[in-house]
Amino acid sequence: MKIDLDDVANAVLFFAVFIGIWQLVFVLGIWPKVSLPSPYAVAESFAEVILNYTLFTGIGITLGRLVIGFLISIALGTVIGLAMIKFKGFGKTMSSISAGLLSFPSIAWVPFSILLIGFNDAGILFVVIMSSIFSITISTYSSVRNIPPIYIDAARNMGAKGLSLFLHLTIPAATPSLIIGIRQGWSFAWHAIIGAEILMSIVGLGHILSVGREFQDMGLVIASMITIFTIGLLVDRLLLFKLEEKIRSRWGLSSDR
Amino acid sequence: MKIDLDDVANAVLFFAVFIGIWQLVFVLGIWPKVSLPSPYAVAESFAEVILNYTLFTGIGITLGRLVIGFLISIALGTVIGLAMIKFKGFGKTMSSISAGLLSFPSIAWVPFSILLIGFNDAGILFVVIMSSIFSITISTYSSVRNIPPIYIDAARNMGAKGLSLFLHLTIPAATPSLIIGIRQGWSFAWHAIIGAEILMSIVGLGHILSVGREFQDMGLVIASMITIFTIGLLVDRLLLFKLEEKIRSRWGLSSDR
Amino acid sequence: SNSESLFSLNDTTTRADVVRIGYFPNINHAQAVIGLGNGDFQKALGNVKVETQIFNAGPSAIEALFANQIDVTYVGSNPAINGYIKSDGESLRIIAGAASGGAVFVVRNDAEINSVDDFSGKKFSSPQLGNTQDVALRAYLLKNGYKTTENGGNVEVIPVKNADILTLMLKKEIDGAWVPEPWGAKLVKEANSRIFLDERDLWPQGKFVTAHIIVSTEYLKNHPDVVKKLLAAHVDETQWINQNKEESFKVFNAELEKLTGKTIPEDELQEAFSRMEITYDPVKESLFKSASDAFDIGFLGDVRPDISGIYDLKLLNEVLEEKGLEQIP
Amino acid sequence: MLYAGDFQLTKLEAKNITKYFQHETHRIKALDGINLKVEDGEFVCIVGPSGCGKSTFLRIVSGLDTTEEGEVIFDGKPVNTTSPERILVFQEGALFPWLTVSDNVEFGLKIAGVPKDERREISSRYLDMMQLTKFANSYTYQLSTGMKQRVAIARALAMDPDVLLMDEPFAALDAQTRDLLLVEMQLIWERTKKTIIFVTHNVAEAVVLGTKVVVFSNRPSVVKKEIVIDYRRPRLVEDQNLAKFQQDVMKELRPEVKAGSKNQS
Amino acid sequence: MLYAGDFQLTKLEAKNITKYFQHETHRIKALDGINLKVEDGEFVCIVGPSGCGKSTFLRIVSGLDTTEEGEVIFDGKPVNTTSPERILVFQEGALFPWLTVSDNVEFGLKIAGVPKDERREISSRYLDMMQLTKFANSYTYQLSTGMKQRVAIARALAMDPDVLLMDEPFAALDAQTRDLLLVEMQLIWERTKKTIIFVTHNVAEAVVLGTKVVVFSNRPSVVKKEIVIDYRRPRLVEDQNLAKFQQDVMKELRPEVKAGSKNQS
Ligand SMILES: Nc1ncnc2c1ncn2[C@@H]1O[C@H](COP(=O)(O)OP(=O)(O)OP(=O)(O)O)[C@@H](O)[C@H]1O
Ligand SMILES: Nc1ncnc2c1ncn2[C@@H]1O[C@H](COP(=O)(O)OP(=O)(O)OP(=O)(O)O)[C@@H](O)[C@H]1O
Ligand SMILES: [Mg+2]
Ligand SMILES: [Mg+2]
Repeated sequence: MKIDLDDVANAVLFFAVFIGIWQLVFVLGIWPKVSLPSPYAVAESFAEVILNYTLFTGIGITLGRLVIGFLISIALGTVIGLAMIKFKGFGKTMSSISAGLLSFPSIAWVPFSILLIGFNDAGILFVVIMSSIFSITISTYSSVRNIPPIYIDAARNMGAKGLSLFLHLTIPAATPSLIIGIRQGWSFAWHAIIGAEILMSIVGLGHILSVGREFQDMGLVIASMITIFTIGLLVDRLLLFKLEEKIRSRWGLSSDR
Repeated sequence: MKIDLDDVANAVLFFAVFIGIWQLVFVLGIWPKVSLPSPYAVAESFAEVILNYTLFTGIGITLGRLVIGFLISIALGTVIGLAMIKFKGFGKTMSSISAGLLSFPSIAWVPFSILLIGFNDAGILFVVIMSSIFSITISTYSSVRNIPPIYIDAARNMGAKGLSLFLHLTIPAATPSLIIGIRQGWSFAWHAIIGAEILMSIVGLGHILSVGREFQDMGLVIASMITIFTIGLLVDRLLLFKLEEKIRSRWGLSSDR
Repeated sequence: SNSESLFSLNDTTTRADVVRIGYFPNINHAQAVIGLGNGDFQKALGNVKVETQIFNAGPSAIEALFANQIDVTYVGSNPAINGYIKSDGESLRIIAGAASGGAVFVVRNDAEINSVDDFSGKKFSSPQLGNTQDVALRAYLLKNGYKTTENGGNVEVIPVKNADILTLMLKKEIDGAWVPEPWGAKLVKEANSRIFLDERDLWPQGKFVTAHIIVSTEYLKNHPDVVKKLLAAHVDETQWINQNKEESFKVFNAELEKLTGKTIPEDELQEAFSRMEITYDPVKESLFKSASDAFDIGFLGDVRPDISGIYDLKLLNEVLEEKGLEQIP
Repeated sequence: MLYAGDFQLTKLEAKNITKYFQHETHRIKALDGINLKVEDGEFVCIVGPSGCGKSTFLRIVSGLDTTEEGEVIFDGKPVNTTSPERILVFQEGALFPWLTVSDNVEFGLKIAGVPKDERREISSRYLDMMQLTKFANSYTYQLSTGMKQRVAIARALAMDPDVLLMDEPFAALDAQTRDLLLVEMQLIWERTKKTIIFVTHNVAEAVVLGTKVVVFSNRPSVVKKEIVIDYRRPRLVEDQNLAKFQQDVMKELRPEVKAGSKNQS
Repeated sequence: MLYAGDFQLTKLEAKNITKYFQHETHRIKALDGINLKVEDGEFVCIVGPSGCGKSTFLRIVSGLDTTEEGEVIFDGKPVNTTSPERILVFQEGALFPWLTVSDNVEFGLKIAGVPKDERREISSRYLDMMQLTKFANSYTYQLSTGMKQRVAIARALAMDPDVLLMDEPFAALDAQTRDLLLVEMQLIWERTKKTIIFVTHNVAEAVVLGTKVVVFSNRPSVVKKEIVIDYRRPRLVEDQNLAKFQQDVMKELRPEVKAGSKNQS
């Protein structure tokens, strides 16, 4: 992988400034130090959860669930989104229903997950999927409907239909807009998994965060937030943003005008 | 307002089927009835919270906070998004930071809200804003960057710059894609407010939901979920979807090809 | 509400003319629910204005206390211990008890658990990792020679919200749960379960603290007079409840309804109160024992914490003395 | 097979095609009963005033648009969907921005399942013809308008369809490139005997290419006149003998624009 | 004001303009030092092979693109940004799909703060000239290509700029509409004495309109020749006396396309 020095410099700068301000606030004692511990105390919390393996186990487990749940969401969500385009009446109704269901916070899904599936990984997957699938559905639906009709005409004209139309036209033509949706869906999935892990007290990053809160250990809370932030940032930087930039440059959208 | 009979018919059909299946499941007794009450029991819970005014007070309060918080998010988020476009380095860094911060579930913001602001409406607004602003930021950034450069060229050519470029070009040209982002941001705001009202135990719909859970009143839980669903659906149907359809028809995207 | 605090940040100075009290709409905060609801406390505090804040979980209450959003709060024992330890003993003091007892170990009737010998391979729930009931459950298992699965044993402890325990019991995904009242009563009534153990049986005189009042040290130092008046009101309310059981249920439910729109069925309330006690006694020894159990289980870090300084009962004892009641050692 | 008994070998027939469009304040009648027979292997050029409905007509023939009245018969069967047998070169190019130039040209072949090597071979042949070999790996935003139009032509030719529907394909080309392609098109047509319907606003072009030139009237359009161009091939634009045909066509066209102007006031 | 002492009244001067574009596999040199002086009130037509860099040149003059080397001097000052004094009619129209036809025409006026009534009055005048009055409230997707191009012209004329930069504005128009507009453009130019740079691939058009015709060479482009068209106005396309000028231009152009073809191989 090519490392962009500018990127690294920017990131380092950002973190340096952030930690500087934090330390300053801490030293000034604006807030009680139990509520806002020093960067050093957070580093200690980090060291602790790294040394006793809970952090990396937590990251591993949570990411595993997240990726599986999210991939299922993308697959199912796309299929539903496309069905909504194919069947207009269904699309119209489903688009509103999706908007309604997307309003449910993950906490609303938890009781149903426990009831329908049980207290296990599958239950967490259920919550993750339900919390992110409608985001994918809605954005697939809108993105595909926003494809300029001339592209569809051109492809149909050349014999594309059904699956080939979908693969060779719909997907690439909708991609710039789909990426926006996928980014947001990814965040919905994050929220859901953290929420579910907290509510269902199942091992994972969310659990670490909630243990931190329960034991009044703000160092641990902040450490898990930093972890969540970093993963979110890295996934975006290394995957989604890269992808977006590549597509934008192909479409001629990346000029610096 | 024009009422679309097809819409109404679709919605009624959907609800009829939904309640039918629910009643059937209930009658079959697949799940314990404390966990999944009958439609009738839920209707009773509805009647109860309607008669003692908690429902409509809750809706009013929650929606009030939601709308204020969300409008602030849109305003701030758009400004940040545009600043990201104007200042490229900032944009690149901020786009990733936003992705990181968007991964924070609302529960992560609550301790900070309590610390920085307190147990009050302003604290809840803080959580709502922090949970939805980055969604707006990211989608503004992406949407604006996806505007075909030729439109920007044409507008600049005719003397548009700064604010006039923004108002007369950027906003309308990015709208089809911005709507997708706003829909999602709206849902993030919903999640956040319900989460915050639960965690901070402050009157509102989230509180009703959490009381339902605390008192093991699944009727109330389901009633509040239906309320959340319905509001989400109505806002989408009456505002966002309408707006989207109107714009799509202007852009010539609504043909039934 | 106090939205002016938005820009005031957290000035550490506290005001003498206001006391901000936190509590939960729970039966073991009954004094607060009743006294703050019907104005008894305000009356007792005279021209010191009482502001209230409802919480539904310990961490928020402690966070709010630390952030100087409240001065005093009713809270469970573990959040108080954790808060005390995390602030190096600086931020808070326990100034009185509020409730004792009110926790039961419930098992499913068809789980084939008849004695402590039948726990192998079973799954039990507690309401929250590391909370009072969770510690009690784990300590109890340990005492009877069981190790939990994460320690290589064959008994699983699943911390899960009270509301979900009922569903899990009904679905037979768990075999039992150590829960606070009124959940014990509710499980017995609705989940085909019975009480395997009343936690009171494990404690001397059947007393163990489940709720108490904590105050920020800052506030205690600056406004002992206000705190004392509050404690007097607390003691009065406690006595009134204990002397007027039937009526207090009604008042409690009325106040609960104001706060949440819900009431607890009279029979559940009755049964719950039969296994607990409203008191101003902090039952110090039970807290020390509970903290030491928690440490043994591994919850409180590597160094056995010293919580001997967590109590400040001077004002409570003054109040008790003035009222001619027995003081707490 | 259906037209086994049909001795006229009619490849395409438009029967009374009518088309309305709804605008904000009023309805536009674009086509008012177009009747046109195209024999197999014919090269039909259509001319007509701007906005009269030429593109609409081609879209209907391609199967992309539907009609309120009338129908298009293709090989004896009514057209009701698109088919790679009838390829349209869109007036606006309609290239795919996510594909390189050569991938754009190969798009239809890929859909048809032509193997990669063969596709590459075909696309490079046509890109060469269009003098775009150097740009095979460029993306469309990197091309000039005339270059895009040539890619669109290459893409259609690569499909090697039965019927080519071309909507002002040379409009953005300079005179010289256009002249080269006028020759090229005639060669392709003579070699493959494709049926071609070619819309243009350039009368000289129409007369050089067409076996007949069809003049559309002003909107609402009907076929005003069909003029057979009975002249040897290959024809060159410079050929003075074609001037007479041009004048015939112009004579029919001129009043249409007048009508258009009057229609306006 | 800066050019008070400048007796040549040079409105616009391109000095040694050079432009590269990066493509996937190689770099394209589009412009190789374009030098061009345009006097105030001149009507300059540019012709050149497809893809030689005409549009790029106009974009640079408009201030939308920048150059690696060289500069454009406008009214004595180097151009470094866009200005409503120099309005470009884009080859691809670049109409805004979210606005109606009349709102598109009024866009620049709105930006300039012209009051609503006045705007409406101006837009309806130019839409009338373009025979589009009936479509004032339509959206752009409801127009034919030629109609869109006319809206783009109306939009530029409505701005009433000092300098008009027109990139093949008549390419999608039928011959008759084009002839009308050729007359219209000459009238506007004579009346307002605007400076106009007009790119076209139609040599007849260039010769009818221009005070001089500039021939761009094949890419990398330089100005190959400037041919002054010294002939009375108004000129008509039919005028046989213009044929000589056309041949002069063609003579310069023809070898360029050959070079282009060779360049390919
Ligand atoms: N999608 C559409 N919606 C509404 N009206 C349309 C649509 N497409 C075409 N029209 C109208 O139909 C008429 C014919 O349009 P068409 O594009 O077929 O013209 P044309 O002959 O190809 O013109 P040109 O030579 O300018 O390309 C025009 O008046 C146009 O406004
Ligand atoms: N944005 C761009 N990125 C890369 N290359 C470009 C870009 N714009 C133009 N070019 C290249 O620059 C050259 C000149 O393009 P330009 O559009 O100026 O040609 P033109 O003379 O206007 O041609 P036409 O008559 O076909 O419109 C072409 O080779 C084209 O590939
Ligand atoms: Mg057309
Ligand atoms: Mg060009």
